[in-house]
Amino acid sequence: MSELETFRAQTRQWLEVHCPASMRTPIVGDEMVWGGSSVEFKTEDQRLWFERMREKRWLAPDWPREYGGGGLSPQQMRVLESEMRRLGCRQPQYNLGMWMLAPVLLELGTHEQKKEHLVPMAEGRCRWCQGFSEPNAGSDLASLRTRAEVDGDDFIVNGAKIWTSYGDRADWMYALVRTDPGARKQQGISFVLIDMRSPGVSVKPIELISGKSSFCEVFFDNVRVPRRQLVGALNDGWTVAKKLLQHERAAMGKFTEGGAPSHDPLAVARPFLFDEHGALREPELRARLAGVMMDAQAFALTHRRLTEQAVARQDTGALASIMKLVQTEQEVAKYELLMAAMGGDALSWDGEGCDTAAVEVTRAWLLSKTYTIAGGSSEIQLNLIARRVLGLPEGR
Amino acid sequence: MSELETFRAQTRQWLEVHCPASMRTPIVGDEMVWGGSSVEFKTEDQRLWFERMREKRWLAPDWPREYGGGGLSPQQMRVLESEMRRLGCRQPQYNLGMWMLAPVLLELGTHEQKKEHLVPMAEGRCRWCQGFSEPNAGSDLASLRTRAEVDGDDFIVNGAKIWTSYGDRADWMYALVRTDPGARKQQGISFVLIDMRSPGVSVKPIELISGKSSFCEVFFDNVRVPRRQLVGALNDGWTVAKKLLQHERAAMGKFTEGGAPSHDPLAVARPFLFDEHGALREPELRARLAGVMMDAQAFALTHRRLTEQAVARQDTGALASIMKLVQTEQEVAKYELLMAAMGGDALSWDGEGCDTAAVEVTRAWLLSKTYTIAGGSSEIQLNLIARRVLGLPEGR
Amino acid sequence: MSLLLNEEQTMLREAAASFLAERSPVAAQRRLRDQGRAPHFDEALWREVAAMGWTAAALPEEAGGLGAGWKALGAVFEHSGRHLAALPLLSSVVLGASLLHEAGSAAQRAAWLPRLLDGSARLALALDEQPRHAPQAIACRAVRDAGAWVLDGDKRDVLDGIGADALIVVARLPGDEGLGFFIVPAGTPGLTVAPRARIDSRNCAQVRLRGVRLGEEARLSAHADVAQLLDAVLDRARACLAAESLGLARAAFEMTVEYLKQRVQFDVPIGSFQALQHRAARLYVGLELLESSVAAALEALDERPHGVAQAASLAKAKASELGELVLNEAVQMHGGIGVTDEFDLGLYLKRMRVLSQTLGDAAFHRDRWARLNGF
Amino acid sequence: MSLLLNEEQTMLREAAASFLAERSPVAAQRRLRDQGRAPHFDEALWREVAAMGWTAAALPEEAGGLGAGWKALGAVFEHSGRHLAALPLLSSVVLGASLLHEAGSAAQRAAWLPRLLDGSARLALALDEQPRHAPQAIACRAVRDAGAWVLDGDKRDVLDGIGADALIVVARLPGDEGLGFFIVPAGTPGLTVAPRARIDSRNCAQVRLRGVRLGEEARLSAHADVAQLLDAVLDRARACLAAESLGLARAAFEMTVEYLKQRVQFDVPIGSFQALQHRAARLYVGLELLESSVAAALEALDERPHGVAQAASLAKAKASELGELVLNEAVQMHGGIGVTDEFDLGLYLKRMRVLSQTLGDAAFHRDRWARLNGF
Repeated sequence: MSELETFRAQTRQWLEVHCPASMRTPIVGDEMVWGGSSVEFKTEDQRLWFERMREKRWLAPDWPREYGGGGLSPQQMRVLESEMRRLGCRQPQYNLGMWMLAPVLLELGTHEQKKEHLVPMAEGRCRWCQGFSEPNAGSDLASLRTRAEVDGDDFIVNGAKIWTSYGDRADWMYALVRTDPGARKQQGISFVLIDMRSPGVSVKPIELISGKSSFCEVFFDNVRVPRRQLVGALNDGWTVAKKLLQHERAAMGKFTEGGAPSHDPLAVARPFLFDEHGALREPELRARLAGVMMDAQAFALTHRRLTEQAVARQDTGALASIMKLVQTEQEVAKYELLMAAMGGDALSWDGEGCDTAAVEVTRAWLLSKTYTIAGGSSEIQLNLIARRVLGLPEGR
Repeated sequence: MSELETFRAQTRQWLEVHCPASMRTPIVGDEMVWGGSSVEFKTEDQRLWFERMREKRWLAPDWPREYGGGGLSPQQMRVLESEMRRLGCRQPQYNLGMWMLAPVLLELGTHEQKKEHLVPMAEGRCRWCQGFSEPNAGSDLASLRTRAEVDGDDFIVNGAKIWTSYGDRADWMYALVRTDPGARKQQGISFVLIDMRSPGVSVKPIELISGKSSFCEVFFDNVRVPRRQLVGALNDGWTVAKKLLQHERAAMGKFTEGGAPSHDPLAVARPFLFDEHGALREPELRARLAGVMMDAQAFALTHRRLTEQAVARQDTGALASIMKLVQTEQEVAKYELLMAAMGGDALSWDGEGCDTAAVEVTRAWLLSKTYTIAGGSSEIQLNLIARRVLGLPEGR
Repeated sequence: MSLLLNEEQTMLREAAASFLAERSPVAAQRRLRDQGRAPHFDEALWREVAAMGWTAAALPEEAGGLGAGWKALGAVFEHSGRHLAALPLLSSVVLGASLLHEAGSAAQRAAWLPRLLDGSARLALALDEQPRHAPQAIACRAVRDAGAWVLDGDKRDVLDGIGADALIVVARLPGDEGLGFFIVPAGTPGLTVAPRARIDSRNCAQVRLRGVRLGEEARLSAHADVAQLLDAVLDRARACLAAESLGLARAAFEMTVEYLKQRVQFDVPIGSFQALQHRAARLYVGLELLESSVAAALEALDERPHGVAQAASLAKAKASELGELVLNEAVQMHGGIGVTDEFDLGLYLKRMRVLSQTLGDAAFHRDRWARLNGF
Repeated sequence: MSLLLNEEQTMLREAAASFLAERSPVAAQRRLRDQGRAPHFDEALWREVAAMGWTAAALPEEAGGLGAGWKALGAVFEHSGRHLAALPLLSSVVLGASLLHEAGSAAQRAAWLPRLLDGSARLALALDEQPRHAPQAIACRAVRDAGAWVLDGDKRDVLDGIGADALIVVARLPGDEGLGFFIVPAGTPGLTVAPRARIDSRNCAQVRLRGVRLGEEARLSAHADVAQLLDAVLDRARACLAAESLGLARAAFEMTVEYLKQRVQFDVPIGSFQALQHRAARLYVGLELLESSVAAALEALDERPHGVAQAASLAKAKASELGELVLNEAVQMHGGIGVTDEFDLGLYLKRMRVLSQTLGDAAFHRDRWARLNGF
């Protein structure tokens, strides 16, 4: 038996012994465990699984051991992942910092930065949020205005960030700030790490049209950030951010595994399409329903085909843009259809006489409007496909 | 009785006596009489009506008498028009030159030009075509390349025009040519009148995907055009053309009065939607059919409302753009629906076993594709609406 | 016949425009939502509106109305839509008073019409029983019992039902007698009117009738073809809803065009991007077609009784379809700010969806229009 | 299971790509059109295709095929679509040979299969009787008469029917026996095969059967559920048509993107206009989804018999819908040149419309897919 095969056998056995049965089921709703100083467990199994993986140093299995990781080789890491998939093990913790920031820190961070930040992440003690978007920047990230002025060994940060997911629960933020107001756009931006408990940081959750959300606005009022929290060179934050965003797709993949369950359109619409005798009441809506479901099927097949191509190392083009565009627009189309099918039932809202299941569909409809905007709007994805895949010229 | 009332009574009486009954019915198909040296009449009534109006000098009722017109005042002209409408009299001749070129010649032409060109038009002896579009210009009219070089008292014209309606039957062409190749775009263009029988002019009808068409390509190979055929100043042709195009909408209005009859979608689709027992076979197509018909109704109402507003001198915005865009796109949508409804019947073509009525629908479907391209494509209309009506900024 | 407003109608439109802009801006609707208290509209405002005669505008003079025409009332609805003004005008006047005027006895008319028009009383129509509008699908039954009527059934989505002085209930009569209308005063034993929270935060009720006993005088229109009368009255409401949708969609569209001009990204106004320009231009053209369709439906109510059903279905179908499209596009073009509760656009989006479904959406009216056209 | 091609299939695809590009470019299809002579395809080319084994690719080895799988044959169809190559592959092999293989007796198979695969004989399927594809609506009748079968009826849109050596006719049997297949050799008394000119200038026939007498040996598959068998064979053809549509639409799309890059207006390439970019990007995404759907239908034919019907309807619906959209957009984006007969795009537009309607368009297959999914 090769060394790797031995590792596989041991890993499989360890997982079978230590991963509780309830942690081998798909995540639904808000059953994710978010690591951090205020980590919360909804079940005892969640805690057990989290703590056992932490002890095993497998919250960060392939990081160096000196930074709190498990020190696995890339081959071992793939074995561990495949064994976890085989058993259906959940991620023991969700952590934006781990998936987005850590790869960048490992590449570009100083030894002190790695010590200071990677160890707590690997131990599930620190939760991170992202501070890129700003109230007046939108899709044009580089037009950000939050500024950081050098003052001795510190930066003094002033400004605001928006659309920060779970800004109200994070311990730290990685952020882009403007350090040279004279430079043009992408130049003059730096990448810094900000302790969310610093004086002058305030956080305000954003209420969406669909109701409460995980998004926040974060305000900085003369916040002191030590210079040692600068990652990469001064005014070179754009380079760091671009590297970080390359990890976004992989990270989003982990999130969607545990994303909010979407509605099955046929199950929801069926009672409305037929009358009490089973006769079709709404031929037009039935055709639309079939169209929506067929589109979803074609999308799933495309996901499968492009994954197979990626495995076969064939070129996959602007995969992420296509997937993002299609998935979010299909969600929008599906909920538009369900709203039509459900008629008055889809107009319910929290309050007297409300039907919870119907309100959930309505809320999901409203929330779907954010999908085609957040994380690069549909228009941005179309621009990218036109330019990068089709090679159409920049311009008008 | 006022002088105008007397004129009205006389006009009405004259029309009632002289306009044959068959010339008081709506024009269908190709029943238009095109004036010109090769004027053709399909019926004796057509000839009678044409000749009587010509004798009355009412082919050009409000032009000065010295240029072959009837010399009517604007008030008298309106009376004549309203009386012709009242009786349903047809246009005695169709003539692009009369409706497009003549107003410009009357305003900008020299006395000699008016004498030379208006008189034959007013007598129905000269048919005109338009030479603006070029093979590589498309919607960007100003990028035209047909050049005219001064050679003594003549221009020498070389180049080609495309999409010239009835170029093969016209006596003369009014055209834009480049007279200063060094100048940028709109500058350096002149407006000239070209005798289509000049040596070096050749005409090739264009075959469309729908079959034979009235469009032609016109080629100029060292064609001599006397300098006296220049309208407006040298290199100032763009100004002349803009004035001329202002008359396009009015002219198009006269044409559509006698346009090819379009298909009634319900009449065509009904037999395909229901089975032999009258049961609905295609619920999805029925909904589409209703949608197409309702769109047509909304368009007709918009035409009526905007006409009422125009009469009431309210602002009508970019009326022409909206009308052009909607009408052509509705035709396209209608024929797309009919193609779907008719299934295999819509795939017929001229040849063995073909059903003429079905082929007509198929041909109309193919022809409808040109509507959204010709005369300012849908994209050009959308640009105009965005800029002129909505005031959105020029740009990207 | 004209699709344009006459002088009197234009004056009313301008009065409505300035009154609503000042007295019922969107902020007022937001306040009503946050308060969440029945009747979910401003009663003082409603009395003022009645005093100005808007309630009477469309009704004929013999009903105590001004006879200014439906085009006049449509203009009021258009501006209500523009400002999201919550008024019980549709429920109490367009449905309530006009049904009572058509179908009521002299006594019923005398008892109700003056109070409906001066705003001191309100009626609401209890019709739908299905999630999707289906005015033929009436299971609520009225049976005769010892000289009285007894009503049993459930009604849903009753607009402004909370606090209404009485409901007009549509019920199925015994045997093949068809449908009947009954006036059921609030508080009648066996009647339950429960609030139902909806996304537009307006007044809406679920109604239960359990052994509700009514005298013969509670019944409207023993003589007429009730289904036809119902259709006629619903078409008035549909035309008004289409007018309200037009105003709402135009307001959202104008906000969006303004935003496209103001909002700078990549150093230029986003309105200079051609893809957005073309989408905005298509919405503009759609709104022009909708405006014509709405004007034609109102004109038909005033002048072409035989064309009402088709014109109302055309207007309502277009209003639902285009209203949804405009609001969805408006949100998308606004980007992030468009999906925050703080920004008003979300209120427009939610209200538009209610308007779109009320008394039939685009699919319902395309189907009806096709049937009216014989296919 | 995989949506990708294996090595053998990839080789066949590449062979098809280069052979068709060289031997059957669009110019060849234009020549065939202008000649207008039956059989409307190049018989020499067809013999070469058969000699290369494309006819045998998808059939199992016991039928004389290569067993390379439907994915392999799908790749051939995709490239036929790309070059508008006219070949009787669908009619004679996918419909003809595969039906005969499934339903024929040993004698029938021995008589026909080798000749179909080597291209020396052709079959055509006479199925549809309605303008829109409706394989259940069969009025053509077969009755027993003195030990023989007598067929009467009319068939339309018979692909490659002109010059076929025999037709397989689908007819309704007496009583409740359902449907039957009959091999009717060309020249049988009472059989008329008339040409029918269509927009794609391919071989297509109208068929009349008047008292056509056949022996028992003319009947296929006395044992099986004929309707189910028919559906299974049609689904093979639908998957191949979807593959052909994909290749055709991709070719038109690529021409269009190229044109957008080359064509200069207002001093810039028109491909730099954002509105056109977004439309092109949406077409690209649609083609990716179509490609996956087509691959899944072919994969189902090879490996998932229970998933064939749904997968074929998905692929055919998407192919019809998207193919029409891509061609319409391609014409519009090309502007004037796109509507001239001289330019090839019109040939693509016309062929796409035939593909779209053949064996069911998007509406047909959405309806079928919904039924297969129980609603």
